[in-house]
Amino acid sequence: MKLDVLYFAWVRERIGEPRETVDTDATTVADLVRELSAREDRYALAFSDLSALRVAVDQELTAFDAPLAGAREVAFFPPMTGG
Amino acid sequence: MKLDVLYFAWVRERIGEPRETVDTDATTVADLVRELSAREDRYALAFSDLSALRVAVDQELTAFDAPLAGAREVAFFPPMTGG
Amino acid sequence: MSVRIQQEPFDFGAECDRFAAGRSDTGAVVTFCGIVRDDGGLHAMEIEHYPGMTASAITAMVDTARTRWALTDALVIHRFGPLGPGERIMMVATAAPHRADAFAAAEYLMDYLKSRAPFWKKERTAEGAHWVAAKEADEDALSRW
Amino acid sequence: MSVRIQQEPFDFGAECDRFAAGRSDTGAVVTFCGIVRDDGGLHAMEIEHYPGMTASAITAMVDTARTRWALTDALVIHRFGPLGPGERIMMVATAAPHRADAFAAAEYLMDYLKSRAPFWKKERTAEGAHWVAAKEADEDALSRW
Repeated sequence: MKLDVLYFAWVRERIGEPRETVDTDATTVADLVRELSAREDRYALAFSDLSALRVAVDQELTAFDAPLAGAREVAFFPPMTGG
Repeated sequence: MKLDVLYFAWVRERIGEPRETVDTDATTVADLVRELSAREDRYALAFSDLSALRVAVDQELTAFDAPLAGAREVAFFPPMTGG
Repeated sequence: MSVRIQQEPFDFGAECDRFAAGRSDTGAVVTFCGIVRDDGGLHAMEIEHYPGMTASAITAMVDTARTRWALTDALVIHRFGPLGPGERIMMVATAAPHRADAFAAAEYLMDYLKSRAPFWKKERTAEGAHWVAAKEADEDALSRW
Repeated sequence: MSVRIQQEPFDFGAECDRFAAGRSDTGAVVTFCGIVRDDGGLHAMEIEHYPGMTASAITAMVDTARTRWALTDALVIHRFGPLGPGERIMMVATAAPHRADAFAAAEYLMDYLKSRAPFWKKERTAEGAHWVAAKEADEDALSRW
């Protein structure tokens, strides 16, 4: 399955790019995180503390155990600081 | 003692004038109310339910048992409805 | 800090803009505007006030708000006299480093203006004129402060 | 109801004026303006956002506010991109027949915008640039709703 994976704020800076397309069989967000973290240190570093991260699947906030079936876009970012 | 007595909103309408000067020996607001109520029906009517009235002495909200010693201005009015 | 009691209209947009201008010590501005609401059949409203007491009573409310919350500024404008449906009656604005203080102070000022500032509203409808009764909910709102 | 996400500045006064105009069904308008605060030494701020998600996330917040409070209108404007000290970041406006609803909805929208809309602030000072950390107090503020 091809997924667009997006990164924002310091997650983007640590990974070094704002988005990429990933070919993956991950069934949950957590699976995808493990897969990416195993790839290269910059991912492992960005994902080292999941409690400091938030995730959206298809532009809806969700949890790290959310399934990826049918998903097209996954975004990782720190807690929001708008307003 | 000479007191300026002011009336607002429906108290003013029932009494029929916005202000008057009263020569009185009343020692509290309640004394003054009794004295005015004894004078004429329009006062007795306006003051018939003190729970529906508020009073200010020298432009500060106070209670009906407040003393009048040194006071120059007493105002009677219904509960406020600003904002 | 500014308190204005006036018969003439005020320019809500211009007041908001001026109030929020040039404030690098302020992170949050809250404004409130009260409008003559037409529940159906309101022809006109008349606001009476107690000129000698109004400004000083409101200034005391603003002073209390300043002791309770970290405010960088506050503004109250309240009109009196005749007003038509849709007209702007009054406004409050508060500025603070943080939004919680600006919101709390604006709500505090509104609650006290409603029930403790010497204004009285008279409404004129097809059935005649009547003085607006104070609402128990407005009196109750004071208890939270 | 209107949600606008934009890089360019907005005119807070003109937005307030327009929002409060022509409303005889509305008794209360509350507005909030967020300003870049200079706590000393802030050179610039940069706001990043998630374009595909921002407007829909905020629209969902506004829709929820409309189910919880009797609103006649609501407006959210939020900027992204570079901002200097004193610049206006965002605004919220709510209109309702009664003030309690307008205040509650404005505070609700602010609390959710702070912690659930996909914006991230980066501050630049003489010491360098850093991402603003989310505050526990902002997360805690959501629990009251």
